[in-house]
Amino acid sequence: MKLYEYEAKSILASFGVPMLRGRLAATPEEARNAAAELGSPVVIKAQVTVAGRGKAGGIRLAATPEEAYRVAANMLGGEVKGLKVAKVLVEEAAEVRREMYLSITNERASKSYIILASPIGGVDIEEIAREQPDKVLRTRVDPLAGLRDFQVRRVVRWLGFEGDRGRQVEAVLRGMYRAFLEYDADLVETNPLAELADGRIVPLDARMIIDDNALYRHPDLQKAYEEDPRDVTQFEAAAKKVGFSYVELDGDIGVIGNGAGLTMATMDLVYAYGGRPANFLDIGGGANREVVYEAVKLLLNNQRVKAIFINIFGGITRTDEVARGVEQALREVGRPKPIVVRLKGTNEEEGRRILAGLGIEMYDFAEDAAQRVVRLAGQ
Amino acid sequence: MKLYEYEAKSILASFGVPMLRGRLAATPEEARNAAAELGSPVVIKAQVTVAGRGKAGGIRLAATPEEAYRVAANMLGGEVKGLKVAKVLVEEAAEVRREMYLSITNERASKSYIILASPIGGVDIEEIAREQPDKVLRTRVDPLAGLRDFQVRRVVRWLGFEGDRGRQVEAVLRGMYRAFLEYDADLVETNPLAELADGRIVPLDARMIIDDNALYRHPDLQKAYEEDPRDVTQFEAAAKKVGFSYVELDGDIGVIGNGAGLTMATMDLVYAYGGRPANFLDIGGGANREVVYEAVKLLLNNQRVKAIFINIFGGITRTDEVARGVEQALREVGRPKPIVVRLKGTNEEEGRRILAGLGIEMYDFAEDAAQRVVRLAGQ
Amino acid sequence: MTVLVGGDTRAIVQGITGREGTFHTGRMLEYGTRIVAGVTPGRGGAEVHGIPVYDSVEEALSSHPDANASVVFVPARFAPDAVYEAVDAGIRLVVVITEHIPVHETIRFVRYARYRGATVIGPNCPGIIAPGPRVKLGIMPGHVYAPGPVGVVSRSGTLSYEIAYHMTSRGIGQSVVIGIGGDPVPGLDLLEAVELLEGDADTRAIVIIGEIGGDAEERVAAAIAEGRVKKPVVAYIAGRTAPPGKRMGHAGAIISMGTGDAASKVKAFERVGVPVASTPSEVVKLLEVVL
Amino acid sequence: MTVLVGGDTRAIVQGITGREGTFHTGRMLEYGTRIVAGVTPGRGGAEVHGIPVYDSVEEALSSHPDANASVVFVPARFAPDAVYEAVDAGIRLVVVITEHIPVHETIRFVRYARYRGATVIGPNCPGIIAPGPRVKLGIMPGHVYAPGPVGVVSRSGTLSYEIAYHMTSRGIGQSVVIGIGGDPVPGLDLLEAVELLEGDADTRAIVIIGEIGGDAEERVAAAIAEGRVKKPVVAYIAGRTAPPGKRMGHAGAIISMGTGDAASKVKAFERVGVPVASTPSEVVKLLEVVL
Repeated sequence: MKLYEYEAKSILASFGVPMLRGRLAATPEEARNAAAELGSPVVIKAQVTVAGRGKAGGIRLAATPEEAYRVAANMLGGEVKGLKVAKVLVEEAAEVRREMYLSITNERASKSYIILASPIGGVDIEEIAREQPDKVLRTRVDPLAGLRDFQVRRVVRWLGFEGDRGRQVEAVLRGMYRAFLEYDADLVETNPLAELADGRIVPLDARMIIDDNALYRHPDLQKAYEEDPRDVTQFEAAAKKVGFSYVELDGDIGVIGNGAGLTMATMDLVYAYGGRPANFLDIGGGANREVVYEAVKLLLNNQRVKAIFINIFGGITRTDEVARGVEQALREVGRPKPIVVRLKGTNEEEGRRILAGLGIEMYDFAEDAAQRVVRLAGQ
Repeated sequence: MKLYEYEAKSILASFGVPMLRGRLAATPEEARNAAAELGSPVVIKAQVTVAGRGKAGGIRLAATPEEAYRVAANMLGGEVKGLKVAKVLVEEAAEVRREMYLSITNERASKSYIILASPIGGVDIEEIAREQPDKVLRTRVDPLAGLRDFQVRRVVRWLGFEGDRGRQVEAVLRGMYRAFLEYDADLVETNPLAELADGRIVPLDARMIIDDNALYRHPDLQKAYEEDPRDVTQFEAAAKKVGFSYVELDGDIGVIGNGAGLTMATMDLVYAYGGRPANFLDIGGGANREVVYEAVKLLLNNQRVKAIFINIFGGITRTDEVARGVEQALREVGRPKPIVVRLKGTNEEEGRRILAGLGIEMYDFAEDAAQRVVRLAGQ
Repeated sequence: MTVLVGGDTRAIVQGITGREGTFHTGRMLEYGTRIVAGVTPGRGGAEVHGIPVYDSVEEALSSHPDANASVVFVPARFAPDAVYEAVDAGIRLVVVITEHIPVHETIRFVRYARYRGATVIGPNCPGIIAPGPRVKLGIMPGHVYAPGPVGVVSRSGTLSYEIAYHMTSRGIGQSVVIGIGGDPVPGLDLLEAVELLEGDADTRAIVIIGEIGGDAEERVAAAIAEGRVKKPVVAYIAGRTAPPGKRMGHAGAIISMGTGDAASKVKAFERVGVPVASTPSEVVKLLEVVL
Repeated sequence: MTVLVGGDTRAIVQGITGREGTFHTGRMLEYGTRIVAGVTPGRGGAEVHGIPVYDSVEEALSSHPDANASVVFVPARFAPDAVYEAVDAGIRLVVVITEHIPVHETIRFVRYARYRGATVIGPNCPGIIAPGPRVKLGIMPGHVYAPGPVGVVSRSGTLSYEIAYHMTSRGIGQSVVIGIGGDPVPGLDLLEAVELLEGDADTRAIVIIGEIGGDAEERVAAAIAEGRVKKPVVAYIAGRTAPPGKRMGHAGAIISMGTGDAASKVKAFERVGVPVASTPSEVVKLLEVVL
């Protein structure tokens, strides 16, 4: 789950990270009042969970409360990089002396937490890492020992601070680390982290991504996510509720597989034979007929999908359950478009028997099935 | 630092351990009011940091508020096992179905935390361990992994609970563990931990010992300790402030050493030659003349001490500093009793020169010095 | 012992009384796996497929001191605790089938296991199977495997079944197949698994089934470049058509922060001379060349 | 390498710019110890006795990659962090002189060090000295030691100086003397130290200097009974006249909960045939018998 800037900043502030003064506004009036309260000029920032807002017009300066009203009126209800803007963050405009980068994330290779720090900020860390790799400090935190003082000192020194400002950077890092742990974050990032002309150290922007598997431990966030799934489409959110993984793509061949790798391989096969997948739909391990039924129904009802390719290799998944789910969906929706199935694995004979009874085309090899579905979709 | 029962219970309660209702009372009137408020009968418990209060008359039942007044009046200002009673804890009298034992402490051998649990309680754990060793469960907690659910389940099962009462025991254990960690405890013990007739699981008694080296992290406790050093004598508390370890014994030969082992060995030597040490006084590693001066002065002024044996082997400690401290004390107090010195190690020549100047008896071997001081004390 | 498992493997099943635990215990036993005990707190004294169930791993081990591996089917909220319990009791190989465990939990219990000298496979994985000694610790369909000289390591479950099926159909058996799981941080990672196969006398060639997300494949390629892997390797990478920024089913299958796309992995392998199949079945053809 | 230290020992000193750190760095250098760097955060660039000072262990090691040991003089509140820093940087032997570290902190960093393959001596200890190669990592007075065949392990600092002094005076030198420290939970404990000496080719006999508190001596006696220690052992136990319930200077020197009195330790040793000296100087007489 990606958090909005204002959510991330509110969490970080609760862990002692100093912040610019700011107010959330959902209407132009609120934005004007916020600007008046904070004292102009202010910065108006569209709350969307996508990087690169600035270049896309999602961050604007407003010199007066009236200008804040106009800027907010312009942003609210509009889109930034394809995402609706429902709220803006109105913040005091600060004079920035220097921009830095600081983040904490999970590192796959070391199987630990890692702090990335750079005295260069305001651009993507990938860009910094690519162009000035020697400016990026990587500090691994042992997950059992936790963040230690010597590591904090190392980061503070790397960013070029000591004394009072060093202590401010320390507060930022410790607050970020606590938020990272207590919110089960995949990422906590302040970019840029700014040294202001008045000596304050504050994040100008903040991002947090929460581990979806840990959302149950954070009921407030879970609720916020259910009310507003952010950059996830309605279709994707609905699929998640039913219990399968679904990602929309821009082609016309519906793809259903069991297991992420097999489903991706199925997409890749469709593409290799000249077709364009309309989606990624993984019914997951051990799916029952209900999930399959919902999955097939989703694609049957999707107008953009011209043909469906179901590719199942049963391990946990019992292929007879899959066949029964297909049967149920077809009974309910009818068969508005061709379906091609390839079924292998647990209870294969029974599964094939059921599908044969429905008159569905079946193949032994995924390649043959893929070729066939591409041909069917092209007709 | 040993906590009083009421302090330990207050800390445990703050971590969610269920408790009997109780009130602290410093006067008989307060005890009467507490009994009236709690509803009679009540139990009146002398607050002293020593085990075995019950047998020594420190725990009494009172059937009415008036009886509570009389019992408290009797206890308050009196002594239990040699310790003054300044406060009593007035608690609801509960009907106990079963008494158990539960504690968390640091285990030297495994270098980890250890939970001791026994379905038998109300007597010393040493006694249980000696007489029914198969009734004592020892569960080691990895200090980096922390207390895990499976360990909690193991303890709950061992004590013979499941269901609702199991969850109560779980709350007790988790609260004790959190208190153990957050208060840097050497020991957190509930003994007996009782199952009441009404189904509640509550500690009847609770003990906590806080690591003296961690007291600085608990300013409230540090303050309470400074105001009331509990079972430490005034002499011992004064010595600690100056910076040396001091323990009163019942003999008449004052012993000063540097390093705990050497000081104990010095006591043992005195004893081996027929003398009786009056104290253990370790000036510690790297002691300066000021500390030595205070130490020598303490023994010079102690009427019970008939002769003093100073045994120094210098590592961190510089023997010339020791000699100067002795010199300063003698200059100030005079020499009301004989002093025998054995000096070895860092800056030995200078130290010996100073002491020789004072006319102090010096020996090369501790054995000789010990024999001599025993003889001097006997004269 | 081939790699991690062998004829002396004696397994316990944690969460044996749950639906998946019971079902797959049956399949593992059918395959030939020596399962000596099951564990479900509160269900001690029961039996599942004739296997005795205990309340704790400690009790299971006191009755079955030869147990040296565990398969975990415990639900996500309780699975981390099950791993600590197994490691604490001295189990040296813990296979975690459970999906949806928070990554922070995994990072911690994987570290703890490593510090205690135990290996975790998974979470969110199909497990490990050795067709020679007929040991299956996991949920893969046993009938698609056959004994042979090829070690397989896979980030994807079903895709590994698929490829093993193709191999077996063409007469190429497997020394061991390890499904390391689809989470971002697997206990045993791709490189560690490949290194085990490199050191295994029964393995002549290695199949790596990768997918988008992270840089595990690139790290294997780097190890090959350094000469740390000398056996022939064939690879397949799923997700060539996956868009960036989207989790493709597996928590770990996401192209993010500029890393993890399939093209980079294919290129990394090809650069060190590892042929990369463009379809699952092509893996077999490439294998026939190197064997 | 005798035990833990030897000719290839290259040490750093953490907290080198403090009073004790500076003083003892001088004494260690005089003795012959190869100290390659010092560390004090914020004092990087300074020099102490000609030794360069760095802001962090990491920086010290990047300039002195041969450093393999550390001596910690950092004040108690910061000493645990210094240990994590040393271990994290790859130092394999950390000698913690610092006193008054909370036991919980020690338990954690000692466990961390063990999991990372490092050994901690201390805290609250005099350190380790090997008179043969002239390596001293600690605060003991170097002039009382001489090379020889006897390994000494002590819970007490000054008492070990005293006994080494008696030994040297009578011509009995030491292979290595390890002061494990007076805290309740020492990094390297009495038994572990004895086992190291048992395995050391340069050590012919072992002196154990124990004291009241805990059951470390009893555990050594048990190991002797099991035949795990075969070399001749001579012991001394301080605190025969100590009362129960009182901490005798050392945090670990307390008879509590019915364990830790001197009589029990003396009895445990005598039961397994280890002679126990009744005075420090008698240790030498007993040694002369067994050597």
